[in-house]
Amino acid sequence: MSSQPSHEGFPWKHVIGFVLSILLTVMALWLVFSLQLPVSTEIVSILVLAVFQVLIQLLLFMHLTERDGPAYHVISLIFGAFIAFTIVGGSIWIMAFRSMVS
Amino acid sequence: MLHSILQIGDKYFMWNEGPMIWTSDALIVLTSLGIVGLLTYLKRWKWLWDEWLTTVDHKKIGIMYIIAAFAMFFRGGMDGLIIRAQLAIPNNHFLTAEHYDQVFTTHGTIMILFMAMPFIIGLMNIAVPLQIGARDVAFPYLNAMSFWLFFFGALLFNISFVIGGSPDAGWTSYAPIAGPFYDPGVGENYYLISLQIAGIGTIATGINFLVTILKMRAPGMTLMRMPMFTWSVLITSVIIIFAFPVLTVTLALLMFDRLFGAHFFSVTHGGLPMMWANLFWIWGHPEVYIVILPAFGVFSEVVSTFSHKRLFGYKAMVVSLVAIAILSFTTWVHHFFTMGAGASVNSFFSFSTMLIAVPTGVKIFNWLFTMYKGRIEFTTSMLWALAFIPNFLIGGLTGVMLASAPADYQYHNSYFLVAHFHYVLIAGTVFGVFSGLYYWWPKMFGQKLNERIGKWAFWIFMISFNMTFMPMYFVGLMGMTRRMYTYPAGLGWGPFNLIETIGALGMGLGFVVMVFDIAYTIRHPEKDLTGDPWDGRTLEWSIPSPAPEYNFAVIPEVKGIDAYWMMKHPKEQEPGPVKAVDKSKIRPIHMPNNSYRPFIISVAFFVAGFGFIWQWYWLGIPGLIVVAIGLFLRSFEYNDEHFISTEEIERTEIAAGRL
Amino acid sequence: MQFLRKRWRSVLIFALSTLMLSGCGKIVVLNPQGPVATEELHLITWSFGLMMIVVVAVFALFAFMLIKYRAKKGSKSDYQPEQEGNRLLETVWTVVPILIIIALIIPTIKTTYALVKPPSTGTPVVIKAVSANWKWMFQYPGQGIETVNYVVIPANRPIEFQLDAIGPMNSLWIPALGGQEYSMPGMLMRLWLQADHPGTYVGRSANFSGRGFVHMVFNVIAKSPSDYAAWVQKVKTTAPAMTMADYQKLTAQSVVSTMTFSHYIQFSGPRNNSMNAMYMAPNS
Amino acid sequence: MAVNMESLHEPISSSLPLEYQGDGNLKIFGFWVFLAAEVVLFSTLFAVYLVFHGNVAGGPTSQQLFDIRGFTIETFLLLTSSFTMGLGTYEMRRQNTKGVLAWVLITVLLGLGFLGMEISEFAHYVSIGANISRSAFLSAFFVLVGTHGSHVTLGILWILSILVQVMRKGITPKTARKLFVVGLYWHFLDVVWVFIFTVVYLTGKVM
Repeated sequence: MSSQPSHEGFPWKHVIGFVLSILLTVMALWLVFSLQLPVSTEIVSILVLAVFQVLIQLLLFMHLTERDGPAYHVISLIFGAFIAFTIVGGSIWIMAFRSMVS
Repeated sequence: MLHSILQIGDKYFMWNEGPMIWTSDALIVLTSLGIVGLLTYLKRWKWLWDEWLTTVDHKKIGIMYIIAAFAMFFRGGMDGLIIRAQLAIPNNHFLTAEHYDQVFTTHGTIMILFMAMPFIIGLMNIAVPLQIGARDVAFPYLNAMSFWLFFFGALLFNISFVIGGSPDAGWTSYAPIAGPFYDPGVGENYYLISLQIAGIGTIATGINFLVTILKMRAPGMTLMRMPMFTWSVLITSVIIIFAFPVLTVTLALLMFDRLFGAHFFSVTHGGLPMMWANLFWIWGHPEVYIVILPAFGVFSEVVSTFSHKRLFGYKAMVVSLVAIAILSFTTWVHHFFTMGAGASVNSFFSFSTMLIAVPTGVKIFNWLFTMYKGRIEFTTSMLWALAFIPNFLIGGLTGVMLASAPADYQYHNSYFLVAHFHYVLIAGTVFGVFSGLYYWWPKMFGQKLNERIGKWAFWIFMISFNMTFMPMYFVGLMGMTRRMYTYPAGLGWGPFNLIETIGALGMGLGFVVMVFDIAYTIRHPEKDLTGDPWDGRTLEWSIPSPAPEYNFAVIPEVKGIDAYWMMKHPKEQEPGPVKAVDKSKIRPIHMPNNSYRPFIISVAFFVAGFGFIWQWYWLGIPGLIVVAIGLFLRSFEYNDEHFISTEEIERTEIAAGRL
Repeated sequence: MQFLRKRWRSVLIFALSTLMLSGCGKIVVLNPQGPVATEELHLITWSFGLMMIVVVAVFALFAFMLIKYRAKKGSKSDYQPEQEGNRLLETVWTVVPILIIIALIIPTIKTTYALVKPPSTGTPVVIKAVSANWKWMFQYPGQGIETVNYVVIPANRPIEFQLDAIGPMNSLWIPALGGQEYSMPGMLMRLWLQADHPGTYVGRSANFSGRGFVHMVFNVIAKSPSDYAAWVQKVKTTAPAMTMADYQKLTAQSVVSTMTFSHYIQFSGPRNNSMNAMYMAPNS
Repeated sequence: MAVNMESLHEPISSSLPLEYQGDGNLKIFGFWVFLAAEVVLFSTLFAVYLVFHGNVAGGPTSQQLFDIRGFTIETFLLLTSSFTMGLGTYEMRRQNTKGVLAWVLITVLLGLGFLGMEISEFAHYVSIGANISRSAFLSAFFVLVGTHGSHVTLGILWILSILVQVMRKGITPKTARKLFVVGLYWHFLDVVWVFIFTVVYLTGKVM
């Protein structure tokens, strides 16, 4: 039901999370500034890295898996992400045109 | 001296605008003096403060929401009548364009945000904790905050009428007409900031009810055993939580344009006015479902109760609620099909809009079949629910017609559209809250509203409603657009508009009769001693009317859908005395303390908002600092609960005849 | 019973008034004068017909339930308080609406795509329609002329309205010829319309744009090709050219009557929020 | 929380840490929901930024404006502060008040460092004329990044007020819950920053 964190010892979870988050950031910087990739590839790959960053924060730092009863908070985050995607994607799609007459 | 007073009067109180303002000023002063005088005369100040202004009890907060909603219904209704008076005949110049623009703006804003929303939230407050067998909402203190933020937001919006001038860019407040260049006065600031304050309260309400419903149900009440009103509130809360932040941002962006020179919606420096429409409707469309879904919930309860039968197709009802909630976030472009976002965009959003008709249709048929093989009792509450079905159907189906983008090119912004959304919002939301009011009134006050007067109010209102809005469909197809302050003769619009105005007067009369019903009931109460005047099905009817502070002396055990109906009609054992409370199970109860702070913090918000509206930062910033201090003090508060002793519970329950 | 009688009566009134009123021809949307409005009307009547299926079904069921199952004293028959639902029925009223929607969305999408193209094969006339603070200006780039608060078009030829705005948004709506499109500052929009025969039709702004919004009404005068050519020639030779004073009058917030110019001053550059910038940016 | 009392709330699984006891469970869940609402709030700001990104109106573009060194340091400061906040929660669960104080104070300092850098970045932009009124792009930039910055400011004040409470009361179910919640808030701000880093700064540099 819940992932009971260890009350003793070394905070491995946090250290691993921190190292990973630094690594992911460095990777993103490297991807953008050292690799000569097409812009769209760059953007897609740094977005993927950002999603991993989020997962690290949620799982290793924010104790997302702890809960009492059903994981309603996870459902609400997922729904939030869906709405976020709709708003960002929808707005870009709708506002993409600047003029109907070229 | 006199001259400078008059100058100030002209600048801030618009005394130069004539008798309408003077009358309003006089009425406001007299009413305020009257209230203050009455409270002093009756020595009710302490009572008001202790019992109401500082309360955190969801039932009292609900009642205050409904009182405020009634007041706003009156204000918005007056606006509506003024609009109709102006349009009664062609070439009428009873109002100037400036005044007409203000009146339709406040009419729309007040009706949606300060009437429909609080009425709905009021019913939520009254019924939901009782329906799920809880002692209060999850965060009672936050609940009081929500109410007072709404209240002072509404107050702020309303004072614009006499201090500085009302907003006049329509309730949709499209840029650039609402931007700093075309609308430089304070009116639009009132709109932005009062909605912002009320909106914060609404988000808090959404979170509060989501947590309440998901986490505080009585044992045994699984999600699929919840009453349908509770389900609708759960889904509504979800929509609030995910739609209102968009409004928060949208209002803030226009505020940045107006107060700090940003360029989001201006035409220069790369701003895009259309972006306002886009953002506004990302919130605005779900908002429609926020005010309609709880009404659907009320109808489900009322139709089932007065057909004395289970709700037909419970699961389908739940699934369609969820479907409507998700779809409501994917249809917003149908409000601006005519802004040329392209054939692919319009086609997609036509389709997603039409899809909403499917779950809504499922609900309509399920309500109809709830009556099938039932025993329909025509109470006032039921009449409102029944009238909803055909009237809302007309609104809903014209909605499907509007969803077809190319057809919408001919309907858009015409009176056809005006007719459509009034059919949806009045036949849906207003009929719904009236139905809920008659239904839950006994639970709120321990007495039934007078049925005979109530039925008169219903028939007058319902028939007048059709008289007002049915002709609008035709006049729209004749080319009349919304927000015209006057129109020429010879286009054939005149007779229709006259009928509409007469209908509007009838709706006003219906409202007056309903208020009379309430006054009559207070004078000649018909006490409900059973706590269950309608042979109800859900848990709120299992406790005394009005409900005691702690709601349930002993938290009930739920065994299925319609928990109280099952207790009254047990399958196996012989019927026991269901109303009695098991004395051995009574324990002391933890309840939250009253607090003056939500009221004070909201007053500070009001002051801060007023400061920002006038760009008086010397007032606005200290106001916000007081808000912050209030929040920090709250954080340092540790003893905010008290006990109700077993003896006191027993005394209360004995008085209610439960022990 | 009283309730029921009221419902039937309102249905009857609805039907009668529809017939009566469409007869007298004032319902302009239902009397299209061009191919675009006709196409839109087809969609409107088709959707109305589909919706009437639902209206009839629901009203009939509604009446049936109210008559049959109202509570009567003493009668206990036919009462099933524990009935939960019926899978077959529920499937029916899920599937039928889906079918109705499919029947509506297909022509909707077809028309949506059709309306972004010229309504006929004739040579299009380009007219730039600019809304500017409570007036409509119609510029004919091909002819170099401009009219204010009225527009003359040749019948039977597709008209390409290019919609532009100075100041607030408006919406160009000529219901007899077809649906509307917004005119928005900084976004050039396009609306195809066409008139079937010579005649005069009313157009107006459908989107609120401030105090003078109600005055944004104009006549659309459709002429036969020869009359149209003669009119253009007449404007070119007899109408005055636009002066800087006219230009400033037109861009300021004002309500004006109809005007005609044989030559116009083009608005250009990023359309400014500031009036001053607007006055100063002509590029003729 | 006294046993045997009928409280407003259901008792919860005892396997959960201290901060979930009493009504902590409700409040923590409520806060998650609030964060979900914040996701929508920020996504709206991101949508606005992305739509306006190219609308520079002749003013500076993102490519000209952004300074790689600056935003990289800001990112590392905030990532580290999220880590130290996590350690604060970790120590809290070990009932180590001193450890909590130490790590959370470091978090506050890192947060202040981040804030200082952001303010100087903004001040620099304004000093070269790239202010909120310059273009729709800059309006969107300042409001998006500024909203995050004001959240950070609020977060710092909030953390400090809870630190005072922990010092006064020790680690009780209530203070533990408050610390845990403010921790969630802080980590969430890091999440938002990751997207600002990616979508605003990195993308702004290549597009």
